[in-house]
Amino acid sequence: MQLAIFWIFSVLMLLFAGLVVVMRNPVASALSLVMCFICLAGLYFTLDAFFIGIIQILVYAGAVMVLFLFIIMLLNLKEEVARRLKLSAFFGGGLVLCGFVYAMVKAVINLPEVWQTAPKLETGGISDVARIGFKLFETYNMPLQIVGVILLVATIGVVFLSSRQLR
Amino acid sequence: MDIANFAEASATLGHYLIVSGLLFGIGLMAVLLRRNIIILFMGVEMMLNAANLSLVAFSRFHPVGGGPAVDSQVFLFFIITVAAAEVAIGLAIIVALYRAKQTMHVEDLDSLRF
Amino acid sequence: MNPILLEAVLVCYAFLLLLVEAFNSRMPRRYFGWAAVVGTTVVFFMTFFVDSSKMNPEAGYYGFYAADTLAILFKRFILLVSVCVLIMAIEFAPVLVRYLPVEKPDAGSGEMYSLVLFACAGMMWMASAQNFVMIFVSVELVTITFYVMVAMMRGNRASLEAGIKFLILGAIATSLNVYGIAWIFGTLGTTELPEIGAILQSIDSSLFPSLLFGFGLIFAGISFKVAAFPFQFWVPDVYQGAPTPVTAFLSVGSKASAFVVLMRVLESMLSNSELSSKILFMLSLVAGVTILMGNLSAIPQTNFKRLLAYSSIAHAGYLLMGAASIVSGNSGPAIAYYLMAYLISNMLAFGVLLVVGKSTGSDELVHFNGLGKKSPWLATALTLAVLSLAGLPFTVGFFGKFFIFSSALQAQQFILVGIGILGIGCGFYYYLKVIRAMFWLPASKEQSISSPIEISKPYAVMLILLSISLIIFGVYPEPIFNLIP
Amino acid sequence: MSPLVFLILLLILTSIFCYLSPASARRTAFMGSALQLILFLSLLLIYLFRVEDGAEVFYGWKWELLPELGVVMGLGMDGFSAIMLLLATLVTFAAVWATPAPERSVGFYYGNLFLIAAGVVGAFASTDLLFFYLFHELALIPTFLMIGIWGTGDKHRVAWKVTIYLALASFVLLIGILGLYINLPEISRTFGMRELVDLANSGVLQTPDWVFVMLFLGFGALVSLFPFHTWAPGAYACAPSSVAMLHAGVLKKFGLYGLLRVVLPIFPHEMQEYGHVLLILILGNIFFVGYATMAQRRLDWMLGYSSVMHMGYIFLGIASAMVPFAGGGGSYYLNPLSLGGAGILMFAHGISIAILFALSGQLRRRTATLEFSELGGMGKTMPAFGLLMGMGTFASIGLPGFANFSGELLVFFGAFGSGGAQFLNFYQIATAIAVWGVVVSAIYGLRAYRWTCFGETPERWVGSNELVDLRGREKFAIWILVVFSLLVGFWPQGFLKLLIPALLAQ
Repeated sequence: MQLAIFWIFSVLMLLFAGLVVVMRNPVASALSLVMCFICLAGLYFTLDAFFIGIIQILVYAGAVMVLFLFIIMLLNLKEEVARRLKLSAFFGGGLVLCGFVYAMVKAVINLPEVWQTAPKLETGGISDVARIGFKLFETYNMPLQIVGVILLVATIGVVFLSSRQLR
Repeated sequence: MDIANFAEASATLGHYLIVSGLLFGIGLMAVLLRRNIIILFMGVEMMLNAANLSLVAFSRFHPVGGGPAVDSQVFLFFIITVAAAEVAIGLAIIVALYRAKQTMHVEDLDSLRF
Repeated sequence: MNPILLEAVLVCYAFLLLLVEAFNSRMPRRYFGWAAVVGTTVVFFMTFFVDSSKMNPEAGYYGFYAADTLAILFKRFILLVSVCVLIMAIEFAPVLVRYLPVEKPDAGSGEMYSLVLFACAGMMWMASAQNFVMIFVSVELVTITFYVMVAMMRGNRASLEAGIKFLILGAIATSLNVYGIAWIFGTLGTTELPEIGAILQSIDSSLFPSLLFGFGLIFAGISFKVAAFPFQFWVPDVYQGAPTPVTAFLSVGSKASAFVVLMRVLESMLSNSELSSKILFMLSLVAGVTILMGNLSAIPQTNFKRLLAYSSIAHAGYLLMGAASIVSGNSGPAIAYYLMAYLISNMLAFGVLLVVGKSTGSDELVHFNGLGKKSPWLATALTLAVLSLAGLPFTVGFFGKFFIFSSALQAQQFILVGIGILGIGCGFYYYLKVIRAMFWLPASKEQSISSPIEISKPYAVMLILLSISLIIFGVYPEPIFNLIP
Repeated sequence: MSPLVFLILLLILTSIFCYLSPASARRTAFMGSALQLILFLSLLLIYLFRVEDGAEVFYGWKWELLPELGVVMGLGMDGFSAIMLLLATLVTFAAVWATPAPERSVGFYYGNLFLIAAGVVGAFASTDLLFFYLFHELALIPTFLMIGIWGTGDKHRVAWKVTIYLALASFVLLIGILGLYINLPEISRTFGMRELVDLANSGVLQTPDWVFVMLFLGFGALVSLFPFHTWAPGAYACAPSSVAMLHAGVLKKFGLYGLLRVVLPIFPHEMQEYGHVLLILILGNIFFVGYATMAQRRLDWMLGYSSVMHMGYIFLGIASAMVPFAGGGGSYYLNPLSLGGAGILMFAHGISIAILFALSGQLRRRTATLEFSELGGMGKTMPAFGLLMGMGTFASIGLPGFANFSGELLVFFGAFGSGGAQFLNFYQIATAIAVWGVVVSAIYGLRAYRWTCFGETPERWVGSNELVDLRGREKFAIWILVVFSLLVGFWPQGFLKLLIPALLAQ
């Protein structure tokens, strides 16, 4: 059953990911990406990472992609004029991709116990929100502070770059 | 294949890793082939999410103390946050560029040539 | 004093500046620049009083933060770079403001100073990062700050385009880095570098493909930061388009902190000789290609900023050559020394470039024609800078090359040394082009009319200090060398 | 502190003063060059009175820059370096006193000139291989600037070529030096020349072949050994005469000095092994370049080529300095005749080429051309010029009485006896061929002298007042050079007493 769900979600996810690349209209691409991320959240659920899955839907599919759509609408981007695909880019890209997939598959099949199903979890009733929260605010306190600074810098940057008139 | 077996069957680590690798590859293709800056961004987002999928899969298949390895899930939080910040900055620059130049195409970025 | 306070003080100070700047729109923005200089200098002196035994492992460090001598050395280094960059930014502010939609003549330059401070804090965290998570977040802090700073002149197309290019390639590098970290974590179950080193000592060789995959991706991400071969192509465009102080910061500070990360990652890998020999082979390949690429493409350049960009790629190649000879045992100090030399000479070069560019409105090499006549002091400073970059004796750059090449020879990297010699030959060609422009060629018509270049006093003091230290450490390298662990 | 430090500092300070105050630069340069010559001559006298023979290192001084790495700035003077320093200070003096000052940027001109001089003096005063190298490099950029700004003819291309060539060659050399350094065990790392030789003799320093190749290629290219000589003639022809004097006269001896001081004693086997190759290259230097010299139709180019050609004789002395013992067994001894000859010839060639370049510079200023076809009869209009030109030419082609003669003679004797007991061995054949080079140089030297100083004065200058004779101070400076050449020519044993012990002491 889990395998079936895995297949459904992953095939859908890859399909929508492919559509992002193929679609000419940016709005269609963005909507495909939303679907792709929702399927990805489904994959997280099959991995028992429910909190992460919810966050994925909220932050990515909800916030980030809305930002994308918002910008696309704001700039009133039309369907892309079909530009001639550079053959060199195509083959170069294909070569890079093949190399990457080869290295990745080689790395995967050499991992030990890679084709075994997941072990049973015994969480003892602690929800993963609690576990992640404790980890985040205790052990990972320092990176968390730095991430706070990152958000601050990003805010300054966005305000600076897009405010109409600087004071 | 009988029903009981089907109900029992579940995906392995290898399945997840290959799927995440393919997602990464599709993202890479988007970056390499498309010329629209916004689509390039979407490709990068796919690549980051592929990394996230690998992280979650690893955390589930190498449990620590009975539960999934939470370290990687915490790391995933950082990645999502950073990605969001990057998107915000990126879209701000794109809007500024669009105001200045009315283009969304990498090929039109040509003022820097020697 | 607890070393963790350094970054905390810096970030809080930057935040304070930002607040005052936001709520006090009457104060001239220049003052914030000087305030930032003072703050950075204070933190620089604070580094001499840190005591790493004061660190409390429970209070949120957990193996994220190292305050060893290497980290402290690089923190000082980065602070010095930031001071120079801030002074340059103050000088550059009028040019920056020209490209901004502003209400008042100097509005909008204030954010620059606090962003420099944030980037500086990020680099200092990078120098201390001991865990892949920490590396990731600190690198991202620096990168995201740079996205903003590169695109800062938002009325200038070149700057925006540079921002876009930097952003997209940087995002790709980030995702490669993250994917690599995910694989290392999945294979070894930890992200702490010392622990990884311990695990690698006794590891089964069947794990090598996945480890190599992971490390390869991580190195690809780092090579973006140091401007090395597979990810070097953003460098010329971004350097040319970005505001000059940001370019200087990018070429020195960002590169230096990325090299600390590289050294730490390499160090943790060295414990497994088989794995490290594979990675070092990869690294020497990258180093060789980077040296050739940087030097050969610098030859036809006519824009001085672009030339410096390619030369910075070339220098990344020499530094990687040092990293690839890490088995010789003394390449760590060699890299550190080289970076110091690079700091002094590159800052001097960008410093002169900034004022010449400001007064002529262009960074083209043609505008340096006749500088030797027009302002001999600036010409002398720039001559010293490019000679030091070329590695001529009695400048600090010579000892940098000296240490790097001797460690490479000791590690038996003969092919790499041969490529290095070739690169240095090319280097002489394009660095001499600058000297030729200043002293041989007469100034063009429009040039000779314009008045001599004016620079503010503090800026001149900075240039003089840099020039003097360039010569003094070129003759007497011991003071710098003693700082290096 | 050693007085040699003051000598170098004097030159550097003069240079800085010239840069800073262009108005009085000319006066500063005259004073500085005279002072450094006087200072060095007195140092030399003290040295002669105080030491037994040339082997002793006097005025030794060390500044430990990076003691744990063995990077030390060592200065000192033994017999060999004393002679090279004498050459350097003499030529520096003449380069300032006997050449015309430029019309514009006088301060910059003299500043650069003294920087070159400081590099030259510093190099020969170093007892330490690294600083020997570093001081030599000091001259690189001033040369580039001076040829490019004040040169003549195709100056930009030439300046470009010579600088890239020399920079690359010196970097190859640096790799060779580093090769010596890193092959030492960590505790005894040093760059001291004598220490390196001692360590090599005691077997501590084991070097692979590439170190020898790098050092040899580096030094060889800097001295313009045959296939790597193409940078030299043009550089000397196009450079302002003062730079040509310093560069051809003194700076080029840097490579020979290094070969004699370091390469020869550390790599006796390799020198012997590659000796045959070297001999062929030397014959290329003497004949190939010799014929090219004969084909020149301009005085400056002819002088440039001749200076490359004369390097062949000095190289012959170096190549034949290692003699295998008659009993065999792979051991060698140093041939004092060849060594002494090479040393004397280095001095002699430096003096004679400096005289000729000084005179050609003076001539160029008066006539604005150095084409032989447009010259002639200068000896009649400018008698002092003619006399000195004759002296220089005779010295250069090795007439008896001048230093070059004694040097060449010693080199030929030494080389002839170097091949061992076998009759008509390779060395003897090579020497027999090389002797004919003297004829070649006599042909072009005397021909050039005739074309310049004798015959009809071309119509343009008949009755013109441009051809004024040399001024007093110019004559004085050149005569000093001539006197020293004659001194060595008539009394070589005095110099050999300094030279040979210093070279054998290693």
